[in-house]
Amino acid sequence: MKVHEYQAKEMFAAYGLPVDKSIVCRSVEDAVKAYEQLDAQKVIVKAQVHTGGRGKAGGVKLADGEAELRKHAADILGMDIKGFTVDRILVGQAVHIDKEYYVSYVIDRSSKAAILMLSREGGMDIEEVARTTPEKIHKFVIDPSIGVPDYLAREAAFTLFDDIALVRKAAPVFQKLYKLFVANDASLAEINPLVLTREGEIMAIDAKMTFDDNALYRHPKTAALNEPSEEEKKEQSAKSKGFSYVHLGGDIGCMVNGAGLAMATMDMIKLYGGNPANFLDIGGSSNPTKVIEAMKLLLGDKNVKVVLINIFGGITRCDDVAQGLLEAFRQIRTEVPIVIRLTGTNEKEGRALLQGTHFHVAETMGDATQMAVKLSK
Amino acid sequence: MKVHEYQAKEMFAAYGLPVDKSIVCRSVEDAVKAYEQLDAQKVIVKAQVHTGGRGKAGGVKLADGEAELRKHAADILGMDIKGFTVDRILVGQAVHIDKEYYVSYVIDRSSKAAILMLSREGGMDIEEVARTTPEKIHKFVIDPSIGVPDYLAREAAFTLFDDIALVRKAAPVFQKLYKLFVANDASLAEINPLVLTREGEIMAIDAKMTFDDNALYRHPKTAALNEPSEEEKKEQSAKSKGFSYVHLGGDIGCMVNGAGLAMATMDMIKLYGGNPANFLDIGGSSNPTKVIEAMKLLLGDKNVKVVLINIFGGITRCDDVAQGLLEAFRQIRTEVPIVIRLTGTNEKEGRALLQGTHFHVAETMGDATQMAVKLSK
Amino acid sequence: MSILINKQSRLIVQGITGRDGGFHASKMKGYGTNVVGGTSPGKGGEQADGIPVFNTVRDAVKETAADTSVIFVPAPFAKDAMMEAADAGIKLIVCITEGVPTLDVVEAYSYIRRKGANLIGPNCPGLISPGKSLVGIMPTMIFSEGSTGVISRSGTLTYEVVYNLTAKGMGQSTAVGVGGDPVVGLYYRELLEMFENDPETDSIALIGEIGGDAEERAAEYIRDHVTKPVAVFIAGQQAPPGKQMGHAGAIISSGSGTAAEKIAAFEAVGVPVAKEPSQIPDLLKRNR
Amino acid sequence: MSILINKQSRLIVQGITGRDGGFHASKMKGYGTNVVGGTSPGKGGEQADGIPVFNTVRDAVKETAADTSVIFVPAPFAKDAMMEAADAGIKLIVCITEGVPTLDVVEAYSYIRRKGANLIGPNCPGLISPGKSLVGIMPTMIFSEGSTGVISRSGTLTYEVVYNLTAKGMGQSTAVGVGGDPVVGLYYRELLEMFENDPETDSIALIGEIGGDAEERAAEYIRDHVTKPVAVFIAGQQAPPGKQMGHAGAIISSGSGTAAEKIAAFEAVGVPVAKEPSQIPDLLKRNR
Repeated sequence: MKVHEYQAKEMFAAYGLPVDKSIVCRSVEDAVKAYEQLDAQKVIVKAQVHTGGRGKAGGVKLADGEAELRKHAADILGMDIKGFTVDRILVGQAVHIDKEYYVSYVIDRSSKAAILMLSREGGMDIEEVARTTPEKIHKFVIDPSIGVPDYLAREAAFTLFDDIALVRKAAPVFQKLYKLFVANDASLAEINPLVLTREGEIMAIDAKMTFDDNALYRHPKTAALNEPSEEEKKEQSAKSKGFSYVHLGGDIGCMVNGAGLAMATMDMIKLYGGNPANFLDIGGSSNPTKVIEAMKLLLGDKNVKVVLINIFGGITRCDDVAQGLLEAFRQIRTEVPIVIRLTGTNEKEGRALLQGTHFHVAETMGDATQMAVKLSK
Repeated sequence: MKVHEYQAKEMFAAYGLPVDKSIVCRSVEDAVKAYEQLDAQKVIVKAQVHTGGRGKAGGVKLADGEAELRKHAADILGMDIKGFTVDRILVGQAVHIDKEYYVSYVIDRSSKAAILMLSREGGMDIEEVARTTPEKIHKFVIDPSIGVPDYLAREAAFTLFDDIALVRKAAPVFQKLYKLFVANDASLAEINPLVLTREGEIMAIDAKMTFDDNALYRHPKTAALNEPSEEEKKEQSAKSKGFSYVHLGGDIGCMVNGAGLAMATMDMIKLYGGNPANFLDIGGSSNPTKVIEAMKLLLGDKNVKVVLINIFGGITRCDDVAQGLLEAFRQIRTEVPIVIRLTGTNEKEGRALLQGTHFHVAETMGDATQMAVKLSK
Repeated sequence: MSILINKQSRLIVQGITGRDGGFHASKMKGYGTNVVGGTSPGKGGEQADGIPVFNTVRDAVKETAADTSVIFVPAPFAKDAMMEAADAGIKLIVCITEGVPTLDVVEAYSYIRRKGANLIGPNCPGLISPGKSLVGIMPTMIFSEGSTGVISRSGTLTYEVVYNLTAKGMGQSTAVGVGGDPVVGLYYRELLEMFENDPETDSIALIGEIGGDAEERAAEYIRDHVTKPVAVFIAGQQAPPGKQMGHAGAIISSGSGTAAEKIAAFEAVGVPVAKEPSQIPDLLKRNR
Repeated sequence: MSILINKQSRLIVQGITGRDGGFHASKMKGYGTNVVGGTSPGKGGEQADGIPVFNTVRDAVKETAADTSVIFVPAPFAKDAMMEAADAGIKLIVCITEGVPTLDVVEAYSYIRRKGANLIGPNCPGLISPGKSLVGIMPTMIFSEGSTGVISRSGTLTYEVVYNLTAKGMGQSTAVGVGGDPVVGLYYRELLEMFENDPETDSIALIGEIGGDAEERAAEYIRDHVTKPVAVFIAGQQAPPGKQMGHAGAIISSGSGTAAEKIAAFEAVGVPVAKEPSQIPDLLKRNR
């Protein structure tokens, strides 16, 4: 789950991390009030959207004086950035930047731990830095049983600073950021850039945090900050029913049990020249109500011309699955052709039950996919 | 460093540990007010002193009604328990006890960690239980990197309770007590007894905590609770000068560099038929001001008939030590005979410097001790 | 032979009195797994389908000499269950539970390794050494004894591959579902090493998917250390970036973790990649 | 030979720019110890008595291949220094610092062991393998090369014993001051084992004092595992209960940890206990 920069900065501040003075605004009037409150000649106006690249899209502007502020605020509010409409801007005191650094904590799959990533190449696209000059990125694997002791924070700070005074200022920043990261079950806590100001202070002038969805149950305050997009809302509503759903845009609706098999199914549709409408994992069992809910979801997509149901009968046997499908489809009225592929435990019994119905029954994934692709043309 | 039961209970309460309702009182009037506040027919009155065995000494009484309370409060206040005068009592609601248990965290030298100790034999002298029925004490070594996870707290609780409902109540008590123990650098956190009330609740009705002196610098609030006895005051004042001093009561004052050697010196005095007046470790170097301060301390003890100075010259050479002693004794006027034993680096040069002075100079610890014992007779 | 589990494995089921734990305990026992006990705090002394229940894992280990544990407790308690198993001396911990917070896994994993134990999962179907032992929730009927090792991040996709293997007469030495979360225990590298060292395994099927770079590192490992034939299937070629495809770990982030990269990595080291799961048996046979 | 340190030991001094650190770094270097570096955050690149200074232990280890470290930082920073050394790969960590909070030692010790390193101290004089290496603050002039191992909880009392040994022509293989705190690193058991296994050590002097029961456990260990002659001195027979005798660990609590108990424990297993330190050499010779 993502939060906005201003929300991340509020968390930063709560953990004693140094951030620039800034105020979130929902209108030009708000922005003007914020400008007065900030009491600075130059301010920075930043679009608050759940996507990167807002700078390139014109969503970040420096304003010198109230008139410019009004203009930029008006321009940015309502702007569309990669499909997101800007409804909030962050107005912040412009900071005299001497140098920019990159700092983040992220979960590293390979070391199976959080890692601290640092670079003197701050303010840039860090993936780009990682690709072209990986030696400019320093990584520290954090042992969860000790966290970030003073010595480690100091070691990390020495990778960014040569001056011991700055090392002493930066080290606690890394410790506090780790605390924030862990205490809130973040999957990313990024400062890009962390700046050294002309006045010799260290400060986070941008802040990015994402959170582990599996841990939101223990962070209701963070969960309350969730602002799903239209597409995410659909996915989340599917999730609440026990499904994993992702819209893809093609015309062959898929209903599969298991995420890996669901991915393989959409890949095979493409392989055989079709276009999957979606990814849909209906999970372990396949009781009728679940099938009915899933079909509603698929048929809600008006592009869907055919539905491919691919079920591997494991613990739940194929004959039970077939019974469930028959029962479900007694309640669903649809003109859309249905291809069913049923394999696994008791597959023959299962397939026998489906004979003579309006379903197109297939034995292998290959057959099923080819049928579905043909029906979609 | 020790604190009183009522102070420990305040800490317990701050960490969410269940304690009985009680009020500390400094006078009979206070006690009567507390009685009204507690609003219970029966209350328990307990002397607050820095020593064990107050129950046997008559420092703990049950009062049924106000008259009895007045009587007990008056009796206990001012009472002498093992040399401690009672100036505070704790008045607490009497609890209906169903069963008593023992629970403590203590630093275990052998496992080099904190251990959780538990016993169904609560309310007794736990050392006695350990001696006679060690199998009735359960120990859990705490891994400092994970503390007391739920499963461990549950395991511990199962050693005391068979009923899962009580296990669920007790487990968090062990976790909170550990938190308190660690967060405050305790060396002991003891609940004896932890009781199961007739109402099925779990509650600490006594509380004992001692703290690591070396860590007091980071716990100013705890340090402020220090109430040294007269003897401890003397020891602490010595400590502030860089000495370790313990009064022993004999007539041969000792001044030694190093704790082990100081202990060996007092043991040898006894071995040769004398009586050491004290343990005094003056630490590494022996500059004149330190010697002067140490002599003041020794001569402040009017029993001291002779002073034995035992110095092993290590990093600081014996000739330097001798110079220091000579300089110091130019400023000290005393009739008390001084035996000096000086060994180690440059010992010959050192001893040569002391020849012809009023000091009794010895070469070995044995000689020096015999001289001192003889002079004390 | 097999890796990790066999006839000698002594299994306890943590959360045996729960719905899933109870159901699968019986299934495993029915398959012939040596299920020696289960745990459920407060139910110590009871029996579940003839299996003795203990209050704590320590009690269970003391009484049964268990060395393997499978965890069915709800996600908020999974970390504690994993650590309890490790602390009690269990050497292989298999966590089936889905939805465990990542930092819980990070903490538990660190502790488990420190105790010298291994973790499989969480969010995994477990593992099976056909004809010997099942530790998990895999449908046993599709498996057959044999000498192909199977490693997979997915559940039903594993079954699909195994189904095809069995149909072609290629039984399995051991099949391991490593789990679909970003952070899980044993992974490609360690399991490839075990299969390489297992004399009864003669070929390895590796089933990957989008997210992370474990497949790329597996390819390197195979190049340097694996002599037995390996065939691969990678799911998620059509997955859009930034979307979780069912598994918490199946996500393309910042343009990395794509199926195309993974496929290229295997092909670069000469490991054949199947276009559909049904090709795996032939690819393995051709290389054997 | 010797235990723990020798001519090959590569030492760094943590806190080398402090008063004590600098003083003893020079002393150790002067004795012939292979002092390869020191640390002091912010002073990296400087020199201290010709010894290169680094910002971090990791830097120092990378540049000098140090394997041993001695710590002179103030008590509030000792835990961090010990853990830094362990994390950087130092294998023997000697902490001289006095007054370190016990729970800091507990935490650091647990981490150090996890990293496969050993700790000596804190609150100790360090150790010396005469003629080879000094890691600590012991006065070198009283030591001589030889084959008696010395283990002690005390500083000057060790010197007293060593002085007597040297005077009687009994040099030392290695002398270790384990430290006077309740919780410290290597102790009697581990060091007895090392001396027993060291071919150049032919006898062992063990100096104990009141507090704890390590001497009692050492006695048991000697009975079961030590074949070389051991002589013992125990300080604190006159110590009153409940009082700390200088060392934080030298305290008789609840009637246990007395000198009498310890002496009895050694005598019960036939290990001679000296009445005064000067008897140690004769007791060892008699048993040799």
